[in-house]
Amino acid sequence: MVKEVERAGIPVVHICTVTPISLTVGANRIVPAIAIPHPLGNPAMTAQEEKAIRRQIVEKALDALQTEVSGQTIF
Amino acid sequence: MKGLIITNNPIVSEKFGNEYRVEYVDQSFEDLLARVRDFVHKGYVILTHPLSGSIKPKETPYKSVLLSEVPLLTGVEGESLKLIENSIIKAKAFEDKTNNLSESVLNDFRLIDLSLLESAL
Amino acid sequence: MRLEMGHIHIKDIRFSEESKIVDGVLFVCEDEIRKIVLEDEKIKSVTFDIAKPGESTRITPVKDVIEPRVKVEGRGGIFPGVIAKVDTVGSGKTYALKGMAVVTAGRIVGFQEGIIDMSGPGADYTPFSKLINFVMVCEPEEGIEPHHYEQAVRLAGFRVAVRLGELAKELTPDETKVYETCGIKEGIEKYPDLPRVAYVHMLQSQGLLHDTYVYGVDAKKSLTTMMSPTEIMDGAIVSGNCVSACDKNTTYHHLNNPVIHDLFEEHGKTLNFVCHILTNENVYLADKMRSSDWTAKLCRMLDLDGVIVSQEGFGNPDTDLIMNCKKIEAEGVKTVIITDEYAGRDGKSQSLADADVAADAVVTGGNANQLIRLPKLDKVIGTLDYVTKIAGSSADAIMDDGSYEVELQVITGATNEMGFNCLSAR
Amino acid sequence: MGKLRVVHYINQFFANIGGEEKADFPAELRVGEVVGPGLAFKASFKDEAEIIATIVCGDSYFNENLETAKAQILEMVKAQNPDVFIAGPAFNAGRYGVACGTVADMVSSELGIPAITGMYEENPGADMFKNKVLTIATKNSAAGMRDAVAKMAPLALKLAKNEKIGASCEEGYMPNGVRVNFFEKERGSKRAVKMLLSKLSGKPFTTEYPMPSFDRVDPNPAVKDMAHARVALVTSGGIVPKGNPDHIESSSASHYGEYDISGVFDLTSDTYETAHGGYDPCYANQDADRVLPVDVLRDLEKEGKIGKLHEKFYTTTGNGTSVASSKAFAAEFSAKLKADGVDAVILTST
Repeated sequence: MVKEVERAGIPVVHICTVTPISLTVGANRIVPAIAIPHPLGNPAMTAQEEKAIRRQIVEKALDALQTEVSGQTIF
Repeated sequence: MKGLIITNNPIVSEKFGNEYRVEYVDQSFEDLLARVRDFVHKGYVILTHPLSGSIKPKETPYKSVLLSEVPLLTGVEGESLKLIENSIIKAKAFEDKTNNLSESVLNDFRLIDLSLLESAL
Repeated sequence: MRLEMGHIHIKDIRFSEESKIVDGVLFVCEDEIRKIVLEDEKIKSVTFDIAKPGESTRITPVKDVIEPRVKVEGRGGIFPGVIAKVDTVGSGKTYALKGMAVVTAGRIVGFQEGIIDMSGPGADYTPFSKLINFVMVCEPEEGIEPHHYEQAVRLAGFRVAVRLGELAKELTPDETKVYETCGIKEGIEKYPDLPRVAYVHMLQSQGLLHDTYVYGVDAKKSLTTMMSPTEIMDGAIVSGNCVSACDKNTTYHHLNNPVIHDLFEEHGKTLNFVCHILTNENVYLADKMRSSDWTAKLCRMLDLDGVIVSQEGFGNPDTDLIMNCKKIEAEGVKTVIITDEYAGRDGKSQSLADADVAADAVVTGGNANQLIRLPKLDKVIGTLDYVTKIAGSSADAIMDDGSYEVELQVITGATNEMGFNCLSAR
Repeated sequence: MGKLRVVHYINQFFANIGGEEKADFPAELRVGEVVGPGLAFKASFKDEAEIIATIVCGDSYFNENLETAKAQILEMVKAQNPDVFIAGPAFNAGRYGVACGTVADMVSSELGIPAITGMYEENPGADMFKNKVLTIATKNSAAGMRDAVAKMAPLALKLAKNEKIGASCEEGYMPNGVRVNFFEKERGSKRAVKMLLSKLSGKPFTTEYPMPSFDRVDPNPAVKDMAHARVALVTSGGIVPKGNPDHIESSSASHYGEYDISGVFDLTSDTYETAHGGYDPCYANQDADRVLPVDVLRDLEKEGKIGKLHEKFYTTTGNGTSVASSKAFAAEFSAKLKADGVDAVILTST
């Protein structure tokens, strides 16, 4: 899916757990997520800690969108 | 414990119940693979091929898979996830032929599934 | 190693009081052969029958297909370590009874594998419809455990094939072909500018009903090894695999391995056929890593330029096949892999359970899920009550006119993964 | 029965009306006329089939008035009710190829009339339509007309007579992902030896099963001014409003969801859930922000770190959904995002 968004001319960052899967799927900007059932959260943490982690990941994703890349890059 | 066995084969859980940690699920072939995937999502590594044996998925209802004893601390292991996802896709391509199998046929399928797992233990 | 292979063409098979071969006709004494089979008390009874190409006859369930051969000169005997004693075979002179086969049939395990139709649409999809088949249908003794009974039928088949082969010991072959390979150094000196090529032969090795034996040794217990390409012609490899009829290698396939034959055709002309590498397809993933690492290491140590890799079976071996291909190519050795496909009845599913960009040269034996309608035939050798249970057929497979709509995977040898047939797919 | 009835679609160039300067020629139905390449088809059909009408349409007219042109052509074909519809061959003409693929796909999917086309494999229309419409591989220029018609005509007749279609290399159409069995002249091992010898000597060879290739797409330039950028959320994690109103399937999804989150600042367990069948759903059902980070993006929006969180998000279940359909979903909603002026997308997947 990520390739079609890129093909439409919109910069896209792929937040996913297993980078090899997204590498084969062809994403250019990749931000590793925490775990498959909860990519941007960790139920073992308190709500505040969890939101802080989520913010970190989203901010890294926004950084990735603002970084020039020439090919598949993991941030 | 030397590893985690996920199986829907009663004679596997009987035989290895104490030697290995056995997660017995009374579910179909495909649901069993989904269960294995849940464990892979928790970081467990797959040790035996989920499509072991040339008897086709859903021709035999039984499947046993050996996983690592403990999950990786670093999260999901890429190869295991690729392996289980591909196995699930492959299993989907087959018709379910496990209804109205006689007890003797089911017994033979249980035996073969046990032997396939044993060849790895 | 140098092996002279004599072909004796069998035109007909008939029952008679005395087993002998006269002018290409094989006469078989049923009682003598029955004694050989029943040497093993695990087999309660055996019936014999003969099926000829074009007859309205169906053989099912088929366990193995074996070509009778006999060692006339040179070390060892046919099926070393299984029937004959252990010795290095593959040299001297051997005769083979061509145009016929011994077929073992009968219930081994609850479901059953394999159909050979001697006529009709099903005949086009199995090489064995072109042979005169001497069929032995066995029945197990009560309470025999499948492991032991499978072995009993397997060995009985080999004993019969060896006995029939011996009948040709004094004959002169209709045709002779010589196969010769040389040592590594000698080969380099003799063919300095020919590409060095080997055959990587993956053997099914996953457990009960899924095993292959090399000189009697269960392949799953061995690391990758190699042998001279002529050894297999004397039965160094036998099949204990009777699952997934379409892509299992019967003993007949091993004896007449097509990759070895076609590489020999080019040996000394366009390539230097260096050796026959054997590797397995175990269930345990660490074994897969070890075996594929070892295979790639061997290819590098032998300074090969290219290999042909063939697999056997479904799903699990796809992982080994891709591992072997990837690692051999990474050693700078070019590969061509042979496989079949399970692309679903509509041909739209993912054909293999694994993939890699390194596998850019693939030969395919066809889609085993393709549906085919097998008409009702007059005669059945074996038993029919399992046919709807055979892999690939569903309960509604029996049509009102008695014909079956089944997948190709129920036909013995239909999508062979050594490239034995012409069936393919695109 | 009488001759098989064929309708043929060509552009302004092949109808000898003109080149690019005449590309705005509107769709026109010429009943009973055989035009341009139609003559070659007629010769090949002899008395088995006849072209009962030719539809001529300029490439610009078609592409710039897509919906109206498609509707007009659909009506024309419907009225003629042919046994088979032939579009092209388009060779290497990009817009003509896309037009041929579009009309052929439309005719077969909406009217159930078998349709084929033909073009050069590098024509942009090929990749778009070869998996939907039988597309004969032609040479890259009209010089290949004879060869193209020689392959298209027999295949068209087979389709019209509902005969079994052979494998791609037998019938000459581009591999379309559907594996079809057939018998080669040589056995597999012989073919393998020949293939190895070609590969070793660097000669070209054709693999019999191309590995599913992972085509690459070049990255877009970075976002310059995030503080004023419109950022949209997309997920294959299957997050949907509570109750899964559009019934997105837990696996092998047949469609995607588009949902409005204007005014939504946090996804809670009683407003959002996951439809995804490929992972343990309890965590996402407890707090869907764990898959679709709406709460954090609203904060960032308030703090002016991003310009705007786009009010619509797109979702499907990535579990088992075939590559082709997820590609189609994404192509569709990406066009919508582009039209809505979205500057960047965050795509989360499980």
